[in-house]
Amino acid sequence: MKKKLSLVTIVTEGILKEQFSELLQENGASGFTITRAEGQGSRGVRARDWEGPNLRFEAIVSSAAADQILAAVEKKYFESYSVIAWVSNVEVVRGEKFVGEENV
Amino acid sequence: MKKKLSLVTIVTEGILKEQFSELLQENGASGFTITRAEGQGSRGVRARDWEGPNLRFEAIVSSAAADQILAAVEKKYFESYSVIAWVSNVEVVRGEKFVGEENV
Amino acid sequence: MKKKLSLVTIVTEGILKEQFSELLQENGASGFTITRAEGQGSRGVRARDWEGPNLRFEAIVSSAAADQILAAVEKKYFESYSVIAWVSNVEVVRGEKFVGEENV
Amino acid sequence: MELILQNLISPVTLAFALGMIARWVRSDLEIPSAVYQGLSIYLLFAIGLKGGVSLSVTPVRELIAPAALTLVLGVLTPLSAFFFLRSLGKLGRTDAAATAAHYGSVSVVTFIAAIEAVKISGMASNGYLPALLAVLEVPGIIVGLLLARESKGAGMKAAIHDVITGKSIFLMVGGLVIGALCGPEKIAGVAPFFIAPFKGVLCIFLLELGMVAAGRIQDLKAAGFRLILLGCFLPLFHGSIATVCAVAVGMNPGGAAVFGAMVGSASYIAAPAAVRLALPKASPGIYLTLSLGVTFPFNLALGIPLFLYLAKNAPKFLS
Amino acid sequence: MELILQNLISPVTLAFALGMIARWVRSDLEIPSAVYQGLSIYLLFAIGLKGGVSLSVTPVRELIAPAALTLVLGVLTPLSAFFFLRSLGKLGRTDAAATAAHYGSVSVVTFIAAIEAVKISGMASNGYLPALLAVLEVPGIIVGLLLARESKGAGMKAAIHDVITGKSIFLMVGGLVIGALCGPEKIAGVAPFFIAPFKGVLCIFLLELGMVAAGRIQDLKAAGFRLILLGCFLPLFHGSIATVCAVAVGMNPGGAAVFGAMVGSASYIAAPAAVRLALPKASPGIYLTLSLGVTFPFNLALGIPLFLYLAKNAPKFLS
Amino acid sequence: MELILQNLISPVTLAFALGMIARWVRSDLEIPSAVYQGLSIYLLFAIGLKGGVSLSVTPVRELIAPAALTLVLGVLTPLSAFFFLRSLGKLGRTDAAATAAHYGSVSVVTFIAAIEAVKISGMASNGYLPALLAVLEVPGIIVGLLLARESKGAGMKAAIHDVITGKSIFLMVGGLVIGALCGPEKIAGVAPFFIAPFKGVLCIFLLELGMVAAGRIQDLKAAGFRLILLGCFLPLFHGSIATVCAVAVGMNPGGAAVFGAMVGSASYIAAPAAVRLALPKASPGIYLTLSLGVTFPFNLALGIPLFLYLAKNAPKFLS
Ligand SMILES: Nc1ncnc2c1ncn2[C@@H]1O[C@H](COP(=O)(O)O)[C@@H](O)[C@H]1O
Ligand SMILES: Nc1ncnc2c1ncn2[C@@H]1O[C@H](COP(=O)(O)O)[C@@H](O)[C@H]1O
Ligand SMILES: Nc1ncnc2c1ncn2[C@@H]1O[C@H](COP(=O)(O)O)[C@@H](O)[C@H]1O
Ligand code: NA
Ligand code: NA
Ligand code: NA
Repeated sequence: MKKKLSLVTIVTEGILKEQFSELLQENGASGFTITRAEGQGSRGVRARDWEGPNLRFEAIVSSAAADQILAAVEKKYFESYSVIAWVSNVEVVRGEKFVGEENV
Repeated sequence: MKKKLSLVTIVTEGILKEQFSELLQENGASGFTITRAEGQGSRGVRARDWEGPNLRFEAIVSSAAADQILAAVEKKYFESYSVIAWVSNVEVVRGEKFVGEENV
Repeated sequence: MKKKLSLVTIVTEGILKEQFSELLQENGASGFTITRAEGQGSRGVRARDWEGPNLRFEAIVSSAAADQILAAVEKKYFESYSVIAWVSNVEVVRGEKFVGEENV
Repeated sequence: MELILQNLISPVTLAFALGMIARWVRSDLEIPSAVYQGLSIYLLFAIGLKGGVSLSVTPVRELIAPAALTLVLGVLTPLSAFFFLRSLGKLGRTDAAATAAHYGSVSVVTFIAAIEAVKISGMASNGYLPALLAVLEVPGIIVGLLLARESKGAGMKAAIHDVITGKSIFLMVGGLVIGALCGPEKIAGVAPFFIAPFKGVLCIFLLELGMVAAGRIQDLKAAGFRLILLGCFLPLFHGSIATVCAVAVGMNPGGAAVFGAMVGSASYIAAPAAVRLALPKASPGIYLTLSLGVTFPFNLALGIPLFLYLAKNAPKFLS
Repeated sequence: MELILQNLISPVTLAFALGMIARWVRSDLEIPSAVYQGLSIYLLFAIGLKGGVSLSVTPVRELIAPAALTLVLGVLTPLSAFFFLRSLGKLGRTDAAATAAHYGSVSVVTFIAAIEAVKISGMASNGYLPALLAVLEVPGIIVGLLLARESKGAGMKAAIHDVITGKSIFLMVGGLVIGALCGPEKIAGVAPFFIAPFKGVLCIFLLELGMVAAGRIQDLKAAGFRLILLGCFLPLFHGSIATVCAVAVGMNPGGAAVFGAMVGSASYIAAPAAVRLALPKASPGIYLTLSLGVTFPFNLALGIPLFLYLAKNAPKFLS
Repeated sequence: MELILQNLISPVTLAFALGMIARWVRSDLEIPSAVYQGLSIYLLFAIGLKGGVSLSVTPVRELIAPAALTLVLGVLTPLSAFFFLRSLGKLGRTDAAATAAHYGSVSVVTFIAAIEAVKISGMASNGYLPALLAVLEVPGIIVGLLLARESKGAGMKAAIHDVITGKSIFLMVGGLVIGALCGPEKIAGVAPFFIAPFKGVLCIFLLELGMVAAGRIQDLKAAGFRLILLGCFLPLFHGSIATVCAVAVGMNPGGAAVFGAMVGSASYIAAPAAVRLALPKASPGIYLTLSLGVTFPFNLALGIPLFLYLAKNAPKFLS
């Protein structure tokens, strides 16, 4: 059975790895996938320091959790850090894996 | 001309690279893109052994092929391996490249 | 406030990094994210030369810019280079960041 | 005691400890995965080369007995490990077989640490040991997979192909053949890259291994007390037998100690990959935790000095 | 003049220049980020090891005065930098504090370049300098963060934890402890990896740093003339004082010059990471541009020869 | 025959073979792309450094004739390759021009293998050869692009800029200049990194190249018999002429053989990148397969020993 869920993607500075991992888990993500990325944005190309390149987080979550994650990111990080985030609709099999038993 | 197709994304263990490459091609993908990823999921952070990190497969396929791929993944891998997979709707130009001549 | 925008994804040869960065910016992308990728497609597995692996560009843009980007890619690159591109619908917060002030 | 300390205070061992500390204090230290894979390729190929060179200068006759012993122990140790893991460890068939594959194979880093310990102790060793290492790597894994009796026919054949062409074995055997073909003079040209910096590279590798092992140690509780005990008993048991046998077939005391450490060690490079593919239902939480979280540090700290002690004194008992 | 040229024409400095040129001619040269991180790990750990070994052979008594001086200057230089950046530089509190953290800490590469320059000049140095480097790395950053008065209580504690367990400090201190525990004989085994190729590895690292710095230099205009001047004045001011003090507490002239370069330098590895986390509102366009785009090349080209000159002649003035 | 075997049984050549075998037995061995790029950077910069140092100790007068010869052959070989590829090879204009660019440029690894072969054979060589290598790298590519007559005006100018600032040429020339400026004494400090381990690093690089070449060899059938023959004929033809000319302008026999191998070789690092950008319609299945799948192994196995033989005996014919 396929189930409709949300895919949240966040691109942010490498230095925030720990913080975003926690943020995702605290806001309902059962897991996440990180890829290393490089980027260019409105702040210009950033000097690559030892913290390495940008990180691109992906998490499959319920649509409520997606809203919650976006809100948390907006509140805590948008002002001072390089962060962008977007949400799209996806379908998964084994939906119960991602949203916890209570709300499947 | 733009054409609506499906984007299948699969995140799995690095050791299964060969197997998933075959699985995708056998189930109708004309190609695929792999990025290295790291992840955290319900099984906890896995020890990184020499097999390297997770792999993130992406394939643009017809919606029928997408269903077929998900079914194959579910049948063969969900039980014993770390795998997650999702599908989303995308639009491409040059759709014939992805679905074979017969069913454009 | 969430805003609906387009996510353009392009996978292409590492050697074209500079050119695609410019193409995206010239066609209305306020920024982009690059991840290194490997791939297999209709031209067979390419020899990895020093230029490194494929690159996977992502840019959040207005739907008009998305069309423009796809058209530019199709015109200049599809014939001679390994390129694939697709578009999907996403929602972002802080939409003004991506589309310039004039057309929010 | 002196021996134990001597063994523990070395850059290689301390780098492993530093890696564990990095995890415990939650440092953001990370070895990029590409670098880690590069280091692995270097180490395996270099150890093969070294073994090959020493093969090229060892008379075949001298090799027969040690090689035969290696093969026999490579088949027996996974059987013995399987027996203990089933009976004392109360593991299911698949988990026991998967873990037995690890104890049947060998830990390259334990081997190198033993070589170093012998060097420091001043005992004589045997040049052909890296070749035995390559011999010991494979059979244990295959016996382990057979013990699981899960994958048969084509599945088993594919698994054996994967083990043999798997990058660890492939690189080590490839290096071995190249070393043997080229001999010492031609290898001299690449020695400043493959021989001299070897131990330093190993430090960085162990830094990473320490971080992984620290993660594993957190899983110890889940593994249970019985299994932890087995993770100490199996290396002792296999290693002591191997040391004594090695002395008996005429290896030098230092060489016998290294041989004991090899046989007593549990693989965490080649075996996990093979087992993950062939026995996906076996739990990495058991086999990786035992081999990397228990047996590896145990051998570094206690096993190696013990085998050294045994090798030194075995001749007396034997005669 | 002779000294300056001698200092500039070295593989390390020229590699930095080559990196800058790569950016200016728009070459597609790129050091993969995994390689860059691997090099950083190597360099920091190696410098720690070296310092540790020299510590293990230095009598404690000899160390007390230099270590105390280092601590004092590690606290004073960020205060002085803060003062000048606020008053002359007209920076806001946060930006000034962030930049002060950089000038309070130390640039490892400047340190190494100074060591080389001393070697070439034939002056006597002091073996324990890398240990002082480790001591100097941390306090400046903490004072800088305190000056910002932004994050208090838990925030400040977390920030200090992050600085100390941050990979730069962790690796250097880890290497230091391992080097000190092992001593020269045991480190000899890993010297062909950690000591001999060190300067060569540094060349590749500087190639990348040159590329980053070239990007920063384009930001100079935005930084403004006042700040550029400060980026030259601060190293001169701090470095000269430090050189003279070092001579006064009895360091060799070569050692004093290196010490001056250390204290005069601004961090661009450890400090930026800490500041980015703890003071996200401070602008990297200011602190990175000053430390990497102005002060680093200034020290390479002018600072180091000057401190050498000063160290050679200070004894006369002092007596 | 003896020479051929001597040449083939070396760690470097065998590593290439091992890479090919890895592909054939379908091993999962993979060199991470970041590591591969790191190795390339190292090798190109190191070879430049070496050349620069030897330049700094060679009187200019001695260089004029060899450099002029290099330039002339750098322009003539792509023309000759173009002619044969069009007439005998029956290639279209674009493919012929693209392939000619490869044969006009030079394969760094072939060059190094030739240097080694000369060393083993005990013949005298010339120190300035790496400088000639840098000279030979560029013109052939530019002539090749001009032959295609596809991109004109701005397009051509951009292509030439890309070739010259492309990372391969940039690193090699950068290393050359640094080596020449620093001279032997200052380079000695980085020699343990850039000189001593060079050949070992090359082994790992060739492991990867072997894997890529094995993939290319599968494309040979598609390339057709005529092209394969040309892939053997062109190096022979260009290389023999170059060897004889080199002897004629007074190079040592060993140096002349290396020069022949250089001129006879086909680029597979700098040229493919330039051609892919400037002539996207040319087929990599032709130019890469010929240069990496045919000409490179041909030179390793037969070309180099032949040029050695020729260089040894050319003086007789010439006089
Ligand atoms: N329009 C965009 N589309 C995709 N990624 C973007 C976009 N804008 C910014 N980014 C990514 O977000 C990072 C931070 O952006 P910024 O804060 O604008 O500098 C960049 O380095 C990019 O990786
Ligand atoms: N909710 C999720 N969203 C995105 N990726 C996930 C999620 N859960 C798991 N993953 C990825 O799938 C891998 C395997 O997950 P698991 O089998 O749950 O351990 C993880 O390492 C992650 O890369
Ligand atoms: N169906 C597909 N889905 C996802 N990625 C693809 C697909 N086909 C090709 N690609 C990617 O596009 C690159 C070029 O494809 P091609 O030009 O067909 O060789 C490949 O290396 C893949 O990374
Ligand atoms: Na074993
Ligand atoms: Na300072
Ligand atoms: Na050529």
